[in-house]
Amino acid sequence: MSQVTLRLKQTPDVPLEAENITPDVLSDLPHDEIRALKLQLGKRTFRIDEFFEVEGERSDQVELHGDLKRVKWLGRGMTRGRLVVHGDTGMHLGALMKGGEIDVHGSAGDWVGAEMKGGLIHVRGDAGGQVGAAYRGATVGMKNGTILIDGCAGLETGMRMKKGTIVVGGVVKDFGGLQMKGGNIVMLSGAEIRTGAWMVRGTIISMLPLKLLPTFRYSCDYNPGFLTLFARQLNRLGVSLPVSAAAGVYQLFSGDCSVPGKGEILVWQPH
Amino acid sequence: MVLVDIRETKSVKASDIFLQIRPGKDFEVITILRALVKEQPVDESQVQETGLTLEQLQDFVDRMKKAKFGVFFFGMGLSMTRGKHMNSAALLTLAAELNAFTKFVAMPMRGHGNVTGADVIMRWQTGYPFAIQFGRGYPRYNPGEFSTVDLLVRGDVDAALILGADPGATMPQPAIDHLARIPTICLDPKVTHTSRLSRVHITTAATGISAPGTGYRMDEVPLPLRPALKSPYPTDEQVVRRIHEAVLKKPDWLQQGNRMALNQV
Amino acid sequence: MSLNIVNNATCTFCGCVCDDIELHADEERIIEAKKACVLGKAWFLNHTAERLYPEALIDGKEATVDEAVEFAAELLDAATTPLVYGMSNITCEAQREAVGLAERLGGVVDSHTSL
Amino acid sequence: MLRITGGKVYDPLHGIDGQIRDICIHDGKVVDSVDGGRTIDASGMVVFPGGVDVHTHVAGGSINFARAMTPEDHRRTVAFIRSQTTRSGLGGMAPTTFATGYLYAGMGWTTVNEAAVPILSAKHTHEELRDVPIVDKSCCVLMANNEILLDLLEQGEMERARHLVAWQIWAAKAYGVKAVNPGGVAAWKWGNDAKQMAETVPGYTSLTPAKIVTGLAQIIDELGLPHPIHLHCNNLGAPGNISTTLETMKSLDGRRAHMAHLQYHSYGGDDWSTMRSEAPAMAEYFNQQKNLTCDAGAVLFGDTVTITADGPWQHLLYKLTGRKWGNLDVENETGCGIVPYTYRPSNLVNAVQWAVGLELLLLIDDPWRIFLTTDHPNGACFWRYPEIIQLLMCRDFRQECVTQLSEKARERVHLPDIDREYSRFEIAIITSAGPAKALGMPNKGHLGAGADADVVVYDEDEDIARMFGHPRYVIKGGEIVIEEGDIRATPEGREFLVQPSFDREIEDFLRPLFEETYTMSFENYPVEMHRIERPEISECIDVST
Repeated sequence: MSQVTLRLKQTPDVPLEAENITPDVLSDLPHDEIRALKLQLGKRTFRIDEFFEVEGERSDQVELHGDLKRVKWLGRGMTRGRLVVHGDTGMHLGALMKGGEIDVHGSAGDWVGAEMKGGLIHVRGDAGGQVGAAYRGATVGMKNGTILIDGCAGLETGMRMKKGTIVVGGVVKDFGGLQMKGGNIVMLSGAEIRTGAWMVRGTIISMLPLKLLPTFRYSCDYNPGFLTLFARQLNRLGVSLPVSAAAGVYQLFSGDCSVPGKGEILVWQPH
Repeated sequence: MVLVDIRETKSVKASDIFLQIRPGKDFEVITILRALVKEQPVDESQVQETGLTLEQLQDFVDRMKKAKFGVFFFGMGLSMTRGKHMNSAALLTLAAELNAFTKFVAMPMRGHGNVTGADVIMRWQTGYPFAIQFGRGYPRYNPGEFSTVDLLVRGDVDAALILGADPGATMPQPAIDHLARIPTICLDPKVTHTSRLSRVHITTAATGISAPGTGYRMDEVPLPLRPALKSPYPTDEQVVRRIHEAVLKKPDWLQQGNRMALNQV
Repeated sequence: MSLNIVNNATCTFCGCVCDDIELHADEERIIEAKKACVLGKAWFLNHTAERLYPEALIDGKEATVDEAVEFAAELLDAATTPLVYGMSNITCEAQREAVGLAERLGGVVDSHTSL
Repeated sequence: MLRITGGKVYDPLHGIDGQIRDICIHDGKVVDSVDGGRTIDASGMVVFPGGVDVHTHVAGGSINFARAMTPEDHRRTVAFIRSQTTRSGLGGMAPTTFATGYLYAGMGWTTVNEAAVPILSAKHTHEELRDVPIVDKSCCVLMANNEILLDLLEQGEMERARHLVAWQIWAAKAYGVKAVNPGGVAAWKWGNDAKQMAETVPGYTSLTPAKIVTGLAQIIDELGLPHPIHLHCNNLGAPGNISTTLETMKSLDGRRAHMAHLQYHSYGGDDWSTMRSEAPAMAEYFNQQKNLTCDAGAVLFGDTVTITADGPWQHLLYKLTGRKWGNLDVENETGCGIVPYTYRPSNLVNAVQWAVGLELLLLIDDPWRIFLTTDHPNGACFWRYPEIIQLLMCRDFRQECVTQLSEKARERVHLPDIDREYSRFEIAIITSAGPAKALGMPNKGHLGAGADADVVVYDEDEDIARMFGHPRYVIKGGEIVIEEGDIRATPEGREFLVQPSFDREIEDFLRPLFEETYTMSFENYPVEMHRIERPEISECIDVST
């Protein structure tokens, strides 16, 4: 199957903004036009081929290689296709994304999947802050879609998210699920502090005990029915969530009472 | 007057009530207060970790609600400790919510002379208060991405002009290292840590002492400056204008047809 | 020698920006800052109108303001993402110039607020 | 030198209604004839005097606060990329200063009146106005909640109050006087409001909102300000507030006044669920009161940010919407509240507001006494004026829009029954000639010899909103500033001021009071002349006749 492959030739001195590197843009262009696409480096604009070796054309299967830590906005607003990155990426990976898939064999910067509306992002390393979050001043973060972070996630993960799922394999830093309005955040290795601060609705599921704010109340122990369904969905993504009542139980905390909100935090307690 | 701090300071004497909280518990305390204001339950066992009792906090809430006109003054102890902007946001929200019961406002205590003026001017010229990037020819804003410490620590800028500040004395070491690595230009009346690591240092007149102009008080009231001395050095205003004029003589990097607007939504 | 007295002077040391200071100054320094607080007094009395420093330094060597301005413009214009930072202790008039310069440079402008 | 030939000219002040005329310009002024210079062939085009906005909020602490509160809007809006001659900026709900000038000029408006300036931060407003390019500017100083003035009015010291008002106008370097929610903002500092015209303002023994209004109107007439009292009535936005508004108008007893954003003051009903349009009753009364002018304060559906010195109202709005809220208090003078807001056709209250603005424009029969505004940014952003022009000029389009409203909303309004369509001549009155006359600016709003050469040339277009939104040429002070959508020049605008006479001794009275109650030095209070960009001091007039 055809694909477009981009190899970073040199690491830029300052961040490179590459919102043109999306399956949507590349899938309709012949090789020459891909090479001529613009990149923004600080105040200057460059052609893609000044920074990347370009192979292939007209494909929504895109593969990137290299240390892309300083490359921002990869997969911005993409609606289809697949973007695979071998290396670390910079900020705003898959921000405003609507569909398709991003797979990063490496770590990503801040704002992964910020304000995304659909699609799947898988970061196999760590992610920076504001995963799936709302940009400053906006009232709603991610509206749908799925983000999987195998490693740790930074501050304000899922800030103001409304729908969709974020799964974090490593530890989540402060303010996970800040002002959350809906959707699910799964924390497989727990979190630091202030999880669920000011949450209005939505669900946070943690496999490890959490240090909660005093404005969360313990409600009950239970194994909610929807979790079985949710666990099955996650299973397809390679994430396993315990649901057997024989193995343990979820403690339900509700809050944040300071809002007052109707969010739920479920903490797994194995027997 | 109620004073909240992590240690007994000289201000304790001036206050009627002193609430000593544990370091790093600002956000927790304010969030509890928000719940109590709305008569929502809080987990008492966890309240203790803040260093205060539920009674103290409830009493504080009752007093705030009874006040005719309340003001929160807050400083860098709040905005620069763990939680940062969220600590400030928490206090602003609490102030807003208290207006359901009485009149309440919140005001940041600004540490530096005219930092308020910088906020105000950037807002009217660019729409944003700080952390603004012009790389695409129009203002973009994202604290964390375009804020100075983050930019310097990540090494995301390749020259710097420092005005009326001494980051060489106050910023984290990796940020200072980057300033020393790139060409830095410093305008300052004196020799500073920053001027020593700069490639160019231009001595300027001291603001309000030998340089005239305007300064904003932290409540956004502009005040005229009345210098008492005549400086042998030019003012910051003059030097910046001259640098600007010198830059204007160079070819413009922004070409017609070379414009890419990247609105984020 | 008669002192120059300035009434209703404004202190920009901290964010309170008191504007009722009475300054008494001779040709070179402020002798007295009435109504100023401890911090304000230190601020006013700590500056002089003497020429204590070279007007400009380039790479540690004395230079004229003209040379320094030219060189600064060159460095800033050559940069891809220059930073204009600080602006706390300068006048609004200088701040306006600085924002305009940052815009022309295509760089970043930021103040102490972001700390 | 410039000559605009062959265009259909609309110059209401001189009764020119679409006749072909040449407009000659020399030295920034309209003249009878010129020799040489550039000629613009405007055959088949339409020529208007530059637009005049009698009531807008474009500079100062409150709009600047709104800018900081809405970064999400800045990201989605028009970005002005800087060029060799223009600065960058952002449009949207609360445009930046440079963008404000470009957007106003870009649709042919060349004079704007910033309607709400507290003296304490007037320096800030003027500094911002300097950064609003191209357009000429003036501003109204806020007065009706100034505690020193209120004390004098309560004590009946009218003579001293007059000197104080004059002193304050000059201290603020203002052009007119704005009264907002008289007494109510002062009360809001203590969490109260002033809702009844005849009830004592909280904190006073006999002072009522009605006394504040009449006292100030009297003083302003005695001082002979070219623009009468600019009045934002009590009870803004509240159901049933028409009674307050009518009471206010009656209390003026024949004195001059400009009623700001009348739309927000013309509601019937007892609460939000029964709110209805009282535009016909308002128009009927207003039509008889030749002493009054007003502006529409029209609402358009969509996003905006609301800012007003009416603090109590803004707190109510914050509670209703649960959105962001900002509040500023300005010491003893006034205050301001800020709330982002979306007007929706499906919302009953919003639907009524939308209809009332248009109904007033259509039912008030004298276009010389009602002007096009949206109380920017409160009802809608100023750059949406062309949409309102279309609604006024085209009945069918209007009726089509009415169908968006719910059945229930349609029963509360009168718009479906109104057939009037504005002519271009009338549009030229409500956008230019009328507001210029109300502001008392004799060189604005017309194209006769001696007028400032602010001229707009439109391509004729069946799409009315497009025609008025995209002028072919905009000429400001004789200079072509916009040509086919491009900004050609960005001259600095002038600022209009008045300098009413006052007795210097008023300072002896004011100084001790000031030093007791204010937090700044008296000497640092007035705005210095050097802060004003190209000041132009207008003469006071005799209004006794």
